[in-house]
Amino acid sequence: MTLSSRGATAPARRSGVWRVSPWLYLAPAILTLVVWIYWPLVDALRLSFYQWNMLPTSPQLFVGWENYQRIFALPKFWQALRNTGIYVLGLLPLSVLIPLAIAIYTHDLPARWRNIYRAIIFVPMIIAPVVAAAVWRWLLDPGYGMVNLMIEWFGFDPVKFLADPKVAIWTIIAITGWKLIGFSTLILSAANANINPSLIEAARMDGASKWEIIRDIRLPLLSSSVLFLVMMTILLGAQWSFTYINVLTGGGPLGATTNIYYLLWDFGFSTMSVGWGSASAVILFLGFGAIAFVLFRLIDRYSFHDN
Amino acid sequence: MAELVLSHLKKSYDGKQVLHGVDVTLPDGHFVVIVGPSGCGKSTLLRMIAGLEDVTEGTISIGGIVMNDIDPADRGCAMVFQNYALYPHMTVRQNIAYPLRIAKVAQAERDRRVEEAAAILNLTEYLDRRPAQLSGGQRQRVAMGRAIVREPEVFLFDEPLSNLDALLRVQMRIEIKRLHKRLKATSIFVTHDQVEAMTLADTLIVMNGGRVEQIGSPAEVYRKPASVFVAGFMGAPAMNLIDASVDVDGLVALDIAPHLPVAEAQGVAKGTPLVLGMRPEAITLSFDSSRGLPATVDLVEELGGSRVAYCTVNGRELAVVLPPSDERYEGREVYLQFDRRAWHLFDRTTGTRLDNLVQPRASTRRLAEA
Amino acid sequence: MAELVLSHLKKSYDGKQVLHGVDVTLPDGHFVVIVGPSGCGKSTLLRMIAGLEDVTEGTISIGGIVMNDIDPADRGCAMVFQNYALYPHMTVRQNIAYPLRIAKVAQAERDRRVEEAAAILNLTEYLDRRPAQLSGGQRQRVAMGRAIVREPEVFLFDEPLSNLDALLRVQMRIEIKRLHKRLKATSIFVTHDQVEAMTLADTLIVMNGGRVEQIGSPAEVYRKPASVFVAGFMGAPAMNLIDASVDVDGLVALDIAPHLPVAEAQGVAKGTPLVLGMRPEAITLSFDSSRGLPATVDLVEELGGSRVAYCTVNGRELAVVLPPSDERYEGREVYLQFDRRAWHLFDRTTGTRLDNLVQPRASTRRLAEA
Amino acid sequence: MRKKTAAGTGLNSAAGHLVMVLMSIFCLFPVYWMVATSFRPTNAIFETSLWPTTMSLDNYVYALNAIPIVQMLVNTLVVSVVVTVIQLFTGLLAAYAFARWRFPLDKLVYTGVALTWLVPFQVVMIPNYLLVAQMGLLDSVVALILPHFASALAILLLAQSMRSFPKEVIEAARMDGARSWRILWEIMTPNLRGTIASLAILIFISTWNEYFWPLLLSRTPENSVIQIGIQMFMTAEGNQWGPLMAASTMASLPILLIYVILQRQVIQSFMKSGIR
Amino acid sequence: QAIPATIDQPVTITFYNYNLGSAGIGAEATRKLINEFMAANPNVTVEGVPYSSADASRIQADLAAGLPVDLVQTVFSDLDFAVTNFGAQALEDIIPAEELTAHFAGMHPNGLKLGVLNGKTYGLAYTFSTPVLFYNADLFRAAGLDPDQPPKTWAAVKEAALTIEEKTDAEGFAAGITGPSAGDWLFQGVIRSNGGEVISRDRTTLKFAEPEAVEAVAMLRDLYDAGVYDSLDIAAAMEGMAAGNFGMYLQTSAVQGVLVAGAENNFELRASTMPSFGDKPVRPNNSGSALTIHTTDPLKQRAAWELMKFLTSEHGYTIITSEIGYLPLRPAIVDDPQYLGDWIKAHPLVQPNLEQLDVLEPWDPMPGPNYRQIVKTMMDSVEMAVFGGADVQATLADAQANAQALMP
Ligand SMILES: Nc1ncnc2c1ncn2[C@@H]1O[C@H](COP(=O)(O)OP(=O)(O)OP(=O)(O)O)[C@@H](O)[C@H]1O
Ligand SMILES: Nc1ncnc2c1ncn2[C@@H]1O[C@H](COP(=O)(O)OP(=O)(O)OP(=O)(O)O)[C@@H](O)[C@H]1O
Ligand SMILES: O=P(O)(O)OC[C@H](O)CO
Ligand SMILES: [Mg+2]
Ligand SMILES: [Mg+2]
Repeated sequence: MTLSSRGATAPARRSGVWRVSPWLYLAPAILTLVVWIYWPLVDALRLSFYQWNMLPTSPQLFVGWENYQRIFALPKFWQALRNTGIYVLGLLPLSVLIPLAIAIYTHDLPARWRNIYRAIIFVPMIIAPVVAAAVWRWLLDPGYGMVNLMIEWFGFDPVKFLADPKVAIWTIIAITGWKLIGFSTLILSAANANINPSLIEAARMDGASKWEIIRDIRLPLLSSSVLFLVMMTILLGAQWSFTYINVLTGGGPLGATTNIYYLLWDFGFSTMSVGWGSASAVILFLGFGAIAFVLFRLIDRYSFHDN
Repeated sequence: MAELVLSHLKKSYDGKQVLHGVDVTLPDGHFVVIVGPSGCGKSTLLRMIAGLEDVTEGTISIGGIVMNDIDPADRGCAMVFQNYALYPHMTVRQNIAYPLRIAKVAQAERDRRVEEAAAILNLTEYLDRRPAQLSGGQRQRVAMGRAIVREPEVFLFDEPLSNLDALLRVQMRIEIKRLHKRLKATSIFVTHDQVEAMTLADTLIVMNGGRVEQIGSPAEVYRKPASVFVAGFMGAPAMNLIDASVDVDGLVALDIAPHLPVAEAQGVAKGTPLVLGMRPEAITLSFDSSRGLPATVDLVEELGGSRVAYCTVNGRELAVVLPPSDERYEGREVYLQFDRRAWHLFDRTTGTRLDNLVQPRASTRRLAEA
Repeated sequence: MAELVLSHLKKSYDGKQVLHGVDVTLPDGHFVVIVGPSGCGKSTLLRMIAGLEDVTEGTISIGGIVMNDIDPADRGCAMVFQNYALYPHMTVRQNIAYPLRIAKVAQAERDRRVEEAAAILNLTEYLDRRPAQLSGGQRQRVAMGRAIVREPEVFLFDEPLSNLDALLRVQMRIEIKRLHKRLKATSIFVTHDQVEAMTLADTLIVMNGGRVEQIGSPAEVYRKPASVFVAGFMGAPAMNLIDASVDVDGLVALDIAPHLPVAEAQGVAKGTPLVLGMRPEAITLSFDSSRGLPATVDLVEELGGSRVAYCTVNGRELAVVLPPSDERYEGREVYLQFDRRAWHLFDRTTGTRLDNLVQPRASTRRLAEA
Repeated sequence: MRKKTAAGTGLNSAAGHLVMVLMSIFCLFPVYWMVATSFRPTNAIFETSLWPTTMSLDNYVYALNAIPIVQMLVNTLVVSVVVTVIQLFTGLLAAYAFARWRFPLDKLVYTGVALTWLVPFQVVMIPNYLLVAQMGLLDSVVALILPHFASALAILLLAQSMRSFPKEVIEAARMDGARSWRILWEIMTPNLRGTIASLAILIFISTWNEYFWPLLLSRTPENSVIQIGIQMFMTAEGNQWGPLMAASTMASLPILLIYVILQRQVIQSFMKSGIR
Repeated sequence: QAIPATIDQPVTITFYNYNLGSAGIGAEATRKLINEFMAANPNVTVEGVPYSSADASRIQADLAAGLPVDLVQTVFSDLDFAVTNFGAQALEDIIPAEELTAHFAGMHPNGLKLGVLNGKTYGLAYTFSTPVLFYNADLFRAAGLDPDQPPKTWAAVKEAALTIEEKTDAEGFAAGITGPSAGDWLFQGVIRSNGGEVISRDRTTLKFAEPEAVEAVAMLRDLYDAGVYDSLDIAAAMEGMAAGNFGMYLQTSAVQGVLVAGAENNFELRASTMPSFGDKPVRPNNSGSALTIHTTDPLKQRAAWELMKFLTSEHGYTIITSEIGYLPLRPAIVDDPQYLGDWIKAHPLVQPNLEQLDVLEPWDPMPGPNYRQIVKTMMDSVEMAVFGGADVQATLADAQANAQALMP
C-alpha cells in the first residue's frame, strides 16, 4: 500500500462534504419540525390578523389587530395572568424546593433506602394525566373522598378542594406537582451526585456544618439545575396543569383555576374562530419565548463548572 | 505541641483491610512526605488523619489529644486536594476566606488574613477571579491559600502537584518548601512521585501495600533503602536489582555472573537467595576489555546533563549513568565496573536489607574491580 | 518515501494566528519530538499534519504528496492521543481491530495483526477487557496498538504520556523508543516534558509562541541552545540565566558581579545587553573563600543521586548541582566557581545565541577561576 | 470540639425517614386507590375502606366488553415503541450535526429547534389534523406517529451529551478511517447509552400518556389508544368510576410493570445521563 | 335536484355522534340502532364517527379537511352555528313536503319546535331531556318533610333545603345551572320561568341583565347566601346526590341512570318538575341534541333522511328512552305496551319529565361565530353573581355589554 494510491482513493475535498453533511443529518428532524410545527405556527401568525371559521367555503376577513385587542380586553385575561403567576409560584415548591430537599436528603442515605425512596417518588410520573385527574377527583371529593374523610376524622370540616375558589387553584397545583416531583427529584439527585465529593470534604475540613455545606456548596452548585427546573416550571407549568384544569374544574369555580394558557385555549382554540386561536397562540409563543430567553441567560450565568 | 502520633492504625473497607497497622510519630514542624505506589493506602492514611475517614482500629493523636472521634474541622488540620477542590462558584477571595467565614472571624480580620495569604502566594491580582479563570498552578496556590488562612497545626497534602505539568510542578514544589520554612507547621505530603518525595521531605515515609516500608530522611532512604521495594522505588533511573546468592564458599555471587563472587556474606546461610542492588550512578562503563563484566549497550537515553545506557549482561538489563559526551554507545560491546561501596544487599525471600553483612574481601575486590 | 515536509505552514483560528509559518523537513524514519510550553502550537501543528485541522496557509506533504485536502484516514498517519481516546464501549481487541474493520481487512488477517500488535505491547492477556478495566499504562499501550495495526507511515503522538504517573512515564518512554526501533516509521511526538523530549528524540523541534525556535539533535539543543528561550526551557534544574553586558573595555561583565569581567565579546557593540547562561552542573561550590563569587545557600533539594543548591548572589538566584554528600549547606556562605567552557551568551534584545563570540582571555580567565 | 456525627444516624434521620415515608404515601396512595377501586363491585364503589371488602372483577369484565382495551393497549404499545425509536433516531442524527460541526446558521437552527418546545400543542393541532386528513391517514395509527418523528427534547438532550463526549475519541475514529455515519453509530451512540435510555423512558412515557392528539384523531376505538379508552368512561352524565379505574389500571399496568422491573436501571440511567 | 325516492345503489354516510365517544350504554344503544338500520337498508353503510360534545372542532376540522359530514347529532346550542357554518340543511328544502308531514305526524309539537330556526326545521330532536328536580325521599322523611309533597316553587325549595340542612347531616340543594360543562340550557329555563329571557326573540339582543333575569339570579344568590346552595362541579354534585348526600338536585333527566344506580339499596330517589317562581308558569327548556343533515349529495341526503326517520321513529325513541335515558318525542308510544308502556310503569321517575313536554320551550342557541364566548361570558357572570359575592345587577349588566359586543 503506497501513499500515492491512498491519495488517489481519497474522497473529494473534505471542505465540500463539510458543507452538506450537517444538513443531511438535520434533514429528518428539521423536516418534521417544519412541517408539523413551524408551518402551522407561521400560518397562525398570518391568520391571527384575520377572522375566519376555517371552512374552505368561508372568506378570510382581514381584521388587523382586532383579535389581539379582544384577547387583551377579555375580562378574565388579567385574572388568568395573575393566576398563571400563582401557578408558577405555587408549583415551584413542588417542582423545585421539595425535590431539592429530597435530593439532598436522600443523597446521604444508605444506597438501599435512597433507591427505594427515589423509585417511589418517580411513580406518579408514569401515571397518565387523565388518570391522575380522575383519581384525585375521587380522593378529594367532599362527600366520599379519602382525603376529606381523613380531614373529618381529625375533626375538621370537609374541604371543597375543587369547588372552593380559594382552595381550587392550590388543589390543581398540588396535583400538577404530584406528577412532577419524581422527575425533578431525579434531575436534582443526578446533579447532586455529580458534585465533586472532594468539594464537600474540603468544606468539612474548613469547618462547615452539614447545613453550611448545603447552603454554601451544594445549593450554589446546583443552581444551574435549579434554574433549569425553574425555567421549565415557568414555561411549562401552565401547560402541565392544563389537563387537570380541563378535566377537573374547567377553569372554575369563578375562574379561580384558569390560567393564561387555559383561558386562551378556552376562548381561542375551543371555539370556531381561527383568528382568535391564532392570536392566542402567537401571544403565548412570544410571551413564553421572551421569558425563556431571559431565563437561558440566567442559567448560563449561574452554571459553574467544577474543575 | 502539634506532634502527630499514629498508633496501630488500621483501616478496612467492607472487611477488606487496606492499612495493616501503621505506627508513626511525627515531630512538630516536620515536613513529612508519604510516598508509595498507587493503591498502597497513602490517601487513606491522610484522610484518616484529616478525619474524612473513620478509624477502624488504633488511634490518631495530634498534640497529645486523641482525635479519632473529633470532627475534621476541629483537628487543626488543613488539607490541599489533588484536584484542588476549589469552590467553583466563589472567587479566589471567597474561596480563601471561606474557612474564616465559617469560623465567624470578623470581616476586617478576615480580609487582612486573606490579603496576607494572597500576598505570600502571589495571588493578590487574582483575588476577584473565579477558579475557572485560573491556570493550574494558580488554582493550586488558591487551594494552598485556603489552607494557610486557617493557620492550622498540621497541613495535609494529597498529591497536590500531580495535575500540574512538569515545569509547574518543579516551581510549586519549591514554593511549598519555602512556605513550610516560613509557617513551620507540621506537614504531611502524599505523592507517588519520588523526585517530589526526595526534594520536599524532612522525613520520608515509604509505604507499600498498606504497610510502612521505611521511615527516614530522604538521604537515608536513598542511601540505605530498608527493603528491595524501597530500593527499586526510590531513584531514577531505578536501582539495578540483580538476583544473587551465597555460594558454597560463603561468598555472594551474582546469578548473571556466577564466576564473579563479589562479597563475603557474614551471618547468612549458604544458598540463601539474595538480591543485590546497584544504582546506575555506581556503575562505570568502559571499552577496556580488561576491566569488568562484558555487556552490550541496547539503548542510550540522552538527558542533556547526563545519559543513561541500558546494557544487557547475560540477558539481564542494567542501567548505567554516563557523563555527557558525543560518544555513540548503542549496540556496542562494553565492560561494566561496579563501585562496591554502593552495593545494597537484600534477602530475596523477605525483601529486607541485610546491612553490614557485605564485607568486601581482598580477593573479591580484586575480581570485582578487575 | 514517508519524508514529511511542512512549508510555510500557518494556522489561524477566527483570524487569530497561532502558527506563524513553520518550515520543517523531517526525514523518513526519524523520531521527531516537538517540545515547547503550553499553548505554543504543538498540538495544532500535529493535528494539522493528521488532517484534523484545516491548513490556513502553506502545505503539508508526506512522501512527496501534498496532503492539505486529503482525509485524515488517507494520509497514512496514526495518532496516539493524550487521554488515550480509546473507544470505551469496545474491548481492547475491538479497539485495536477497529481501523482494520473499517478498512475491511478480512477477519483472519485482522485477528493476526491484532494478536501481533498485542504481543508486541504485552497486551495479549487483556484483549477481552474494556478500557475502563485497564490501568493508565495499559490504556496507553492499547492506544498505541490501535496505531500500530494500521502500519502507518507516520506516527503522531500528542503528549501520550502526560496522564501517566512518573514511574510509568519512564517505562512507557522506553517502550515507545523500542517500538520505534522496531517499526522504523517516521514518528512525531509532542510533549512539554523536556526529559521526554531529550530521551526520545532523534530530532528535537523546540517551539515557542507559534514559531520554531530550534531544530537539532537533543545533545545539540542542550549544548548549544539557539536562544535564551531554548536555554531556559531545556534542562532541569533550568539553566541559570544572568543579565550581562559588554563593558567599556569590550569585555562581557555580569550585572550581578560587574567587577568580574568574564570574557571578551568579539563583534558585539559596547553596551549591548546580553544574557549569560550557565547550567547548574557547570558551577562548582566550595567553602574556600579564595575562589569564586561569594553566595549564600538558600535551599538544598535532595535528589538522591545528586543535590541542587539554590544560592543567592547579589540578590540573584543561581542553581548549583552538588554531588551527593551529607554536608549541610543551607544558610551557609559559599563561593561559586564557573566552568567557562559551558558558558552560553545571548543577545538580550533578540534572544538569539551569540556563538563563537566569547573568547576567554587570560586576564578574565584568571579572574573567573580565581 | 465537635464530635463527629456519622451521616444517616440518630434522631435527625428518623425525622427524615418519617418525612420520606409521608412523601412516599403521597406519591403512591392515589395509584393504590386507583387499583383498589378498580376491584370494588359497583354497589361498593363509594366505599371508603382502605382495602376493598369484597373483591370483584366486574369492572374489568365490563371495561373489556365496553371498549376494545386489548387492541387499544396493543396500539398504544406500537405507537409508543415506534415513536420512541424514531424520535431517538432523528434526535441522534440532528444532535450529531450540532455537536460535530460548525456550519452557517447552526446557532439559529439550534434555537429554532429549542423554540418548538414552547409551541403549545393546540396551535398546531388543527393544521396537523388537516394535513393528516389530506394524507388520508385519519383514523390510523400512523397518524399518531407522524408528527412525533422528531422532538426538541430528544435533539437538545442528545446534543448536550454529545458535546460532552470526548472530542479526541471522535478524532481517533476519524484517523482510523471512520466517516461521520460510522462515527455516529459505532462510536457515539454506544457511549450515550445512559442518556439514550433515560430519554427513551421519557419519550415512551409521554407517548404512552398522550391524550389530545389521539383524542382529535380517534374515530374508531379499534384504531385508537388506551388514553382515549379511559376517557370514554368519563362522560357528562357522570363518570363510570369502576370501569374507569379498571381501564386506568390496565393503562398504567404495563408501564408500571416495566418501571418496577427496570426501576434501578431507569434511575441509574438518569443519574448517568446528561439530564441535569 | 330532488332527492331520489329510493336508494338503489350502495351509499356510505357518516354519522357524527357524541354518544359514540364514550363507553357504555349510550354508545351501545347507538350502535345497535345503526346496525338495525343497516340491516334494514342493505344499500346504506353508516359510518359512526365519535366526537366530543364539549367542542365541535372535530366537525369543523373535518369540514375544513373536505371530509364528508353527512348526518350530525348536534347539540342544540350549536344549532345556529351548524346552520350558518356547517351547512346544516333545512328539511323543508330537501325533503318532499308530504314525506315530512307523514313523519312528523305523532310528534309532540313542542318537540318539533326545538329544531326550528328562522322558521325552518333544521333538526329533529333526538336525544333530549328536561330539567328535573330529583330529591332524596329518605332525607325528606328524616327532616320531617313530606316526600309526597315535593317543593313546587323556589321559595319552597329554599325552605325544604333549610330544613334538611338543619335536621340532617346532608346538604339541602344542588343544581347543574352553572359550572364548566353546564352550558346555559338550565339557566335559560330558570330565567324564562321568571318571565325573562336571555336573548331577544329576534336573536339580536342579549337580555340576561334585564330585571326579570336579575331577579331570578338574585333568587339563586339568596339560596347561596342562605347556605343551602353551593357551587359544585357537575360530577361532584351528581355523585353527591347519588351517594345520598343531597336533599334535592335540579338537573337534566339524562343523569337519572347514575342517580338510580347510586340510590339502589341506599335511599329512595324521587323526581319532581322544575320549581317555579311563585305563581308564574314553569317554562322549562330542553337539553340535548338534534339530528341535522349536512350532506348536499341527494343520494346521501336520502340515506341520511332514512336514518333520521329510523332514529326518530316509534322504535327509535323506544330505544333512546329505555336504553339511553332521553325523552320520546312521540307521546303515543309512552302508553303503548308495544313500545314504552311497560318500561314507563317500571320507571316512574321519568314521569315529571314527560309532564314537562307540554310546556317545553326551545334551548335558544346563541348566534354568530362567537356564540361559545357569549355563553361563556354570560355564565361566568352568573356564577360570579351567585357564588362570587359580586353585585348581581352590575355583574350581569357588565357581562351583557361585553357579550353583546361579540354578537354578529
Ligand atoms: N471507599 C473505598 N472503598 C473501598 N476500597 C477503597 C476505598 N478507598 C480506597 N480503597 C482501597 O484502599 C486501597 C488504598 O487506597 P488509597 O486511595 O489510599 O491509595 P493511594 O495510595 O492513595 O493510591 P493513589 O496513589 O492511586 O492515590 C486501594 O486498594 C483502594 O482500592
Ligand atoms: N479550536 C481553537 N480555537 C481557537 N483557538 C485555539 C483552538 N485550538 C487551539 N487554539 C489556540 O491555539 C494556540 C495553540 O494551541 P495548541 O493546543 O496547539 O497548544 P499546545 O502547544 O498543544 O499546548 P498544550 O501544551 O497546552 O497542549 C493556543 O493559544 C490556543 O489557545
Ligand atoms: O345530552 P345531554 O343532556 O348531556 O346534553 C349535552 C349538554 O347539554 C352539552 O353541554
Ligand atoms: Mg491517593
Ligand atoms: Mg497540546
